[in-house]
Amino acid sequence: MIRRLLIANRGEIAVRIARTAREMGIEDVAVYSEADAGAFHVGQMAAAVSLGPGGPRETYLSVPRLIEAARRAKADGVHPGYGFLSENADFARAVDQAGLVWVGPSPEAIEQMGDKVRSRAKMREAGVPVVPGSDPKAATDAELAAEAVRIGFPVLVKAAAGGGGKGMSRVDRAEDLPAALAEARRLAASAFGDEKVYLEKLLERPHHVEFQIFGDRAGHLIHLFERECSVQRRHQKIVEETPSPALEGALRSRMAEAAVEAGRAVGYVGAGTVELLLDEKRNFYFLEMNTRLQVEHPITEVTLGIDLVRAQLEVAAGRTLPDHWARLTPRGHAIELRLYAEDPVTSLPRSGEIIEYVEPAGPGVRVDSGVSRGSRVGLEFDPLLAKLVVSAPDRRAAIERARRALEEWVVLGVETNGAMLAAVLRSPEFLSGRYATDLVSRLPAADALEPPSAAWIAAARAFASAPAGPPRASAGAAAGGPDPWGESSGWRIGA
Amino acid sequence: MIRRLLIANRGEIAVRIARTAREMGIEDVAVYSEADAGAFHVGQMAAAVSLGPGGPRETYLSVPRLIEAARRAKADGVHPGYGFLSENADFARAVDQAGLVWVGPSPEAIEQMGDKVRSRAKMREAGVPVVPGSDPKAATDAELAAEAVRIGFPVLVKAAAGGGGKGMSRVDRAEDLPAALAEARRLAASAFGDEKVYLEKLLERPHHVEFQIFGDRAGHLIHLFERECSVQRRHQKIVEETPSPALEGALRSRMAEAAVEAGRAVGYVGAGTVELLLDEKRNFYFLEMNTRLQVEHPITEVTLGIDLVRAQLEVAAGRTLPDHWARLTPRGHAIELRLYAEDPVTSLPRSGEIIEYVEPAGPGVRVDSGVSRGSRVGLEFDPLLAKLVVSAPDRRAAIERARRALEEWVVLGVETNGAMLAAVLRSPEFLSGRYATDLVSRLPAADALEPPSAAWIAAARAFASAPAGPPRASAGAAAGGPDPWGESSGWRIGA
Amino acid sequence: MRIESGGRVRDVRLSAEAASLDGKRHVVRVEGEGAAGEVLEIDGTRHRVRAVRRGDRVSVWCDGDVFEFATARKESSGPGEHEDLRAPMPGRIRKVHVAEGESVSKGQVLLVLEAMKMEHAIRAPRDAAVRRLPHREGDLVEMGAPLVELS
Amino acid sequence: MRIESGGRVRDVRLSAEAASLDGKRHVVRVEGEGAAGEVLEIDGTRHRVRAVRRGDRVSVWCDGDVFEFATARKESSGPGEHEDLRAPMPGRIRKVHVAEGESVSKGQVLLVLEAMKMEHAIRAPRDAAVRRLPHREGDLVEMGAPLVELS
Repeated sequence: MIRRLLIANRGEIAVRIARTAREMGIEDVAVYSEADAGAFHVGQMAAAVSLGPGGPRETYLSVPRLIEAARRAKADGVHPGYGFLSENADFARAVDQAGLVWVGPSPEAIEQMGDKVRSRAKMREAGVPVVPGSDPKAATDAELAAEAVRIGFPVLVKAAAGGGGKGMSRVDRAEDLPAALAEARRLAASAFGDEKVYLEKLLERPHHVEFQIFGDRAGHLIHLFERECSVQRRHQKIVEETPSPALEGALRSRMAEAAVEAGRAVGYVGAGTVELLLDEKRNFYFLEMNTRLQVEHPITEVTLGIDLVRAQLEVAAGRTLPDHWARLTPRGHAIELRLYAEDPVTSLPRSGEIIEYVEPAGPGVRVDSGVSRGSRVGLEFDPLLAKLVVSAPDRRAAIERARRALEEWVVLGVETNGAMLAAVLRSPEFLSGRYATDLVSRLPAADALEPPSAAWIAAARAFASAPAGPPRASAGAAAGGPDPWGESSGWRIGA
Repeated sequence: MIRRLLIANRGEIAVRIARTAREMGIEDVAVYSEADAGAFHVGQMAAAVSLGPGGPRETYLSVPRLIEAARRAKADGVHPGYGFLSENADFARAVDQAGLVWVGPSPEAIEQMGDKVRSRAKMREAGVPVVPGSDPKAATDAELAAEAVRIGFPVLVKAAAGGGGKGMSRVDRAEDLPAALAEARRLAASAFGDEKVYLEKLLERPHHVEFQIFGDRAGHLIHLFERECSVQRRHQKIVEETPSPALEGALRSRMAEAAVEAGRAVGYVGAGTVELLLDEKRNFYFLEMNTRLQVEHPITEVTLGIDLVRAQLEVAAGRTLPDHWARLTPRGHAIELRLYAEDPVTSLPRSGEIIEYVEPAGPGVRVDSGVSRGSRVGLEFDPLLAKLVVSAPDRRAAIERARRALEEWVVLGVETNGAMLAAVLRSPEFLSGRYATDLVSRLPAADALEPPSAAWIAAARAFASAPAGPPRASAGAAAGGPDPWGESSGWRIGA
Repeated sequence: MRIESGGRVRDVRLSAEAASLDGKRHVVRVEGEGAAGEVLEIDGTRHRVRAVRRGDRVSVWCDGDVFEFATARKESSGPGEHEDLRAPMPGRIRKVHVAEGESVSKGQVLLVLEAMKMEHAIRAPRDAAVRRLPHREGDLVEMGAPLVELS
Repeated sequence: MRIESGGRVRDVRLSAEAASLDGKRHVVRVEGEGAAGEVLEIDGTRHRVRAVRRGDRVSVWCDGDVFEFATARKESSGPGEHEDLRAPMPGRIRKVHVAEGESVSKGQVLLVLEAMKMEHAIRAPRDAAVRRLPHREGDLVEMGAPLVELS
């Protein structure tokens, strides 16, 4: 078993991984860029190693610096979390070559699933349905134009090395294709250093359902049920739930089988997620596979009563999956809400310092957070602050619990998408369970709420108070750091 | 269903009940004594009614004031929580006579179980084994002395109206009995206004195991498995777990049946707890029944995936128990740790203001708290600050998780029993699962820990800082209120 | 005092047990400043609030919602007069949809900024007229650089 | 400066990158005062600490444990010299087990106070001599009243 684990990440996922490591008696080692020296995840861990100065590219995305950090910390294992280098085969190899345990799948599996064009081909071989798309060999404008006609418009132009919907665009008419291709190549090149693009049939109002799979070195490969991820905004998930209200028994089993097939096709070991699209005719298609821990993994943990990170660490150490995992059945219903630092109206990322922070608690509430009071939130990293995970005996109770908990959450100093999350929990479409990926786009346009009289009066009382302000204000002020308003006061877009 | 619920309590249980009420769309109404105006539970609820000036007797223990508060708040239901008037039949009647829904069992059931002598007789009739004890008619010193000889020493002198171990004493020799009886009568009179006492055979190193039972008006009465409550100090529980490591299948079923029998004997409706003693020969005896929600109810909730308070409110509204409750089976293992404000060495209650407070969080962690940063802790109320409830797939993982979470808990400004809780989680006896009610007494004597160099240096840095001190200090200082040190600086017993 | 939130400006005056909002009087009772923030009873209705001040800004949590306030100034840089829409992050101007002098309506996309591998539409916070457009398509802008000046 | 904790008194001196404890020098590096408290690296070992000061008292959370500190004074009321054991709450003296002048050992029960329907044993915090016993059995005492004065 790993003795000292370098957690090559930051924010909530670094903290979440560290918690399980400590429970297992594994020493947790944080890494941090100089700007992150005071970050929440650093203060949580037994040890911490600086990655030096610079932005993400020079620090959390630098293979040499991370390997060096692992050496300095005398770590014998590395957990990449999600994002950053978690799906980077070169990093996996470098960790292995440094004689450290890589907590993740083989570099080969990462590569095969990382290239969307290759993975689609692989899935087709394995008999897993994929969204109709352009021939892997089609590369030139002319070839892709021909393919577009064959597939039928509308089509999506996607980056082969892509993910997270970056550099994706919809094309409805042949004449718009050349421009879209040029644009997509440019974005793909800048985002992934690879301008290869391909076409996919655009499904109208699809469901986005993913299955958690898990494999060990002994050749066991199982699924751990689904997560419904259709509540998205700009192809970014904001609310996930399990079980999916869109699936019934037979369909669920067929999709689960396909997910396991997908994993088997690449001899998958460890925790992975197979993302599937479900169209209005209940046909499902392989979308992509994420070869790492998923942001929304906790809703699987609470409905099954397991710890996926513990299993990752055990499987990485060569152990086999617990026998009873093959017989797990979900209990109750779970929902995850992602809290982002963003402008409530424009949804643009916001920065600043969290001056007051109170987490929801009590029955059926779990919070995985990467921040606390005094945290500084910058624009150079993912704006995800924390995740609220609620569980209850049934879907309705889970939604009621999510509302209650969301209302308890106090975050002051940095604006968040809290109002949008509340709007989702109120939306009749969400309550009905019959919603698709266009749910958010159909919510009443977020508008700056007119503050109630109580808020105006509370604000006036705060202004009237000594400059230091009321207790919590002085706490924030005293917590020091650059005045967040300095950073953000200039742009009050939509304010 | 109740529309507005008056929660006739304070602290963590008031907050916990309010959370479920809000989830059910029931408006939560807090009550508070003037001294409690700024208390955590008050700020958590939609509405709040003052009980006026005075200590517990004039406020939270005043039936007229609570009924008046319910009227003023236009409440249509009352939840008593635990402690205070939760097992007071007169209060239950007054609530009923005021035309409000009483969330609890009938006054008759409360009375029958409230008088320990009557309840023992009742259980004997029902065929539930009770600890050998004195004849209900024995009252004089002479009669009780004769009974003591019949039962055999050592015996326990107990108050008939008692509970929580108050006014209980052990007698080993006949010559010590008269003094012990006099003392017990005096304490019983002052504590319960009833000097009636009785004798019970003292069981050496018993296990304290309780069963949650639940009944509805339709006559369903089920058990919801056990809670192991043997980790006690001064007859006060500090750590509870479920399942109990002391029970195996057959014994568990027999004890569960006895618990259900006990409830049936008094036609029990609502949530109740039957406390049983298990001796070293695996014989079990009825100890007492608590006719209300139990402090440690959350460990049952997390292993069964249910909400006991929701069920209380539904049953009070005349609904029947969910059918599947009869088929519930526990999943995994759960442990509750009770955090008290007390001197770590002498275990005497402590008062003060909480200047810094950070709760544990993450996988498998639930916190039910009655305090937050800025809370004032007085000596007039129960010193329970909050409860940490952890759940995990098995007992070992649950203990590891409890250790991890306990270490994350930051409470500054008021001393707590955190070190004792940590000692329990470290004790080989607890780890083995083979422990009885004498576990705590056998822990290495708590002694003021020698602070590590880091603590001395951190303290010096804080003293060297501006009087306002570091951020968190100023937060506490600014939060105002009487200087807690003023209250407690005088007595540094054991410091 | 004059306070601004979301482009709205109100005149708020505080007295011992009352407050006036743009002249309208409200009875205010402070139930308790305690562990879970402050409780304000306004015209008989109870509100749980937490307000934190940073210089000329105040953030308020009120019954589950969060609002941002600023002291409304008279100077030309103050809200209600005209305001700059600035770059939320360093990036490149991809498209400019409006011209100087053009009047725009609330929510209308004024220009598109490419940053952090994503494209961000900069929208009009309110009905207004475009006073100045300092940049043209393709320009690289620093964070905080004025993109559109509205009057 | 002289600091007291649990009856122990230490002389602590701070310099730029070091501290001395009763003369023993330790290299101190502050890794970061941040969201989750402060991280002190002392002689190469990392410690997570949170320290809050209230006047002449400091509470410190250090790697999961909590410690209380006070500034050690020279006056006769200071720890290390002699100390009063005071009533933690209002109550009645049930039993007095020692006499003035008697020397007691740490942990020994000095007297029993009945309060809150419970009996509390007041124990000696350290080896010491009983200097004064202001009360006798049966006396009612207020919270904070001196019960035993140790020298």
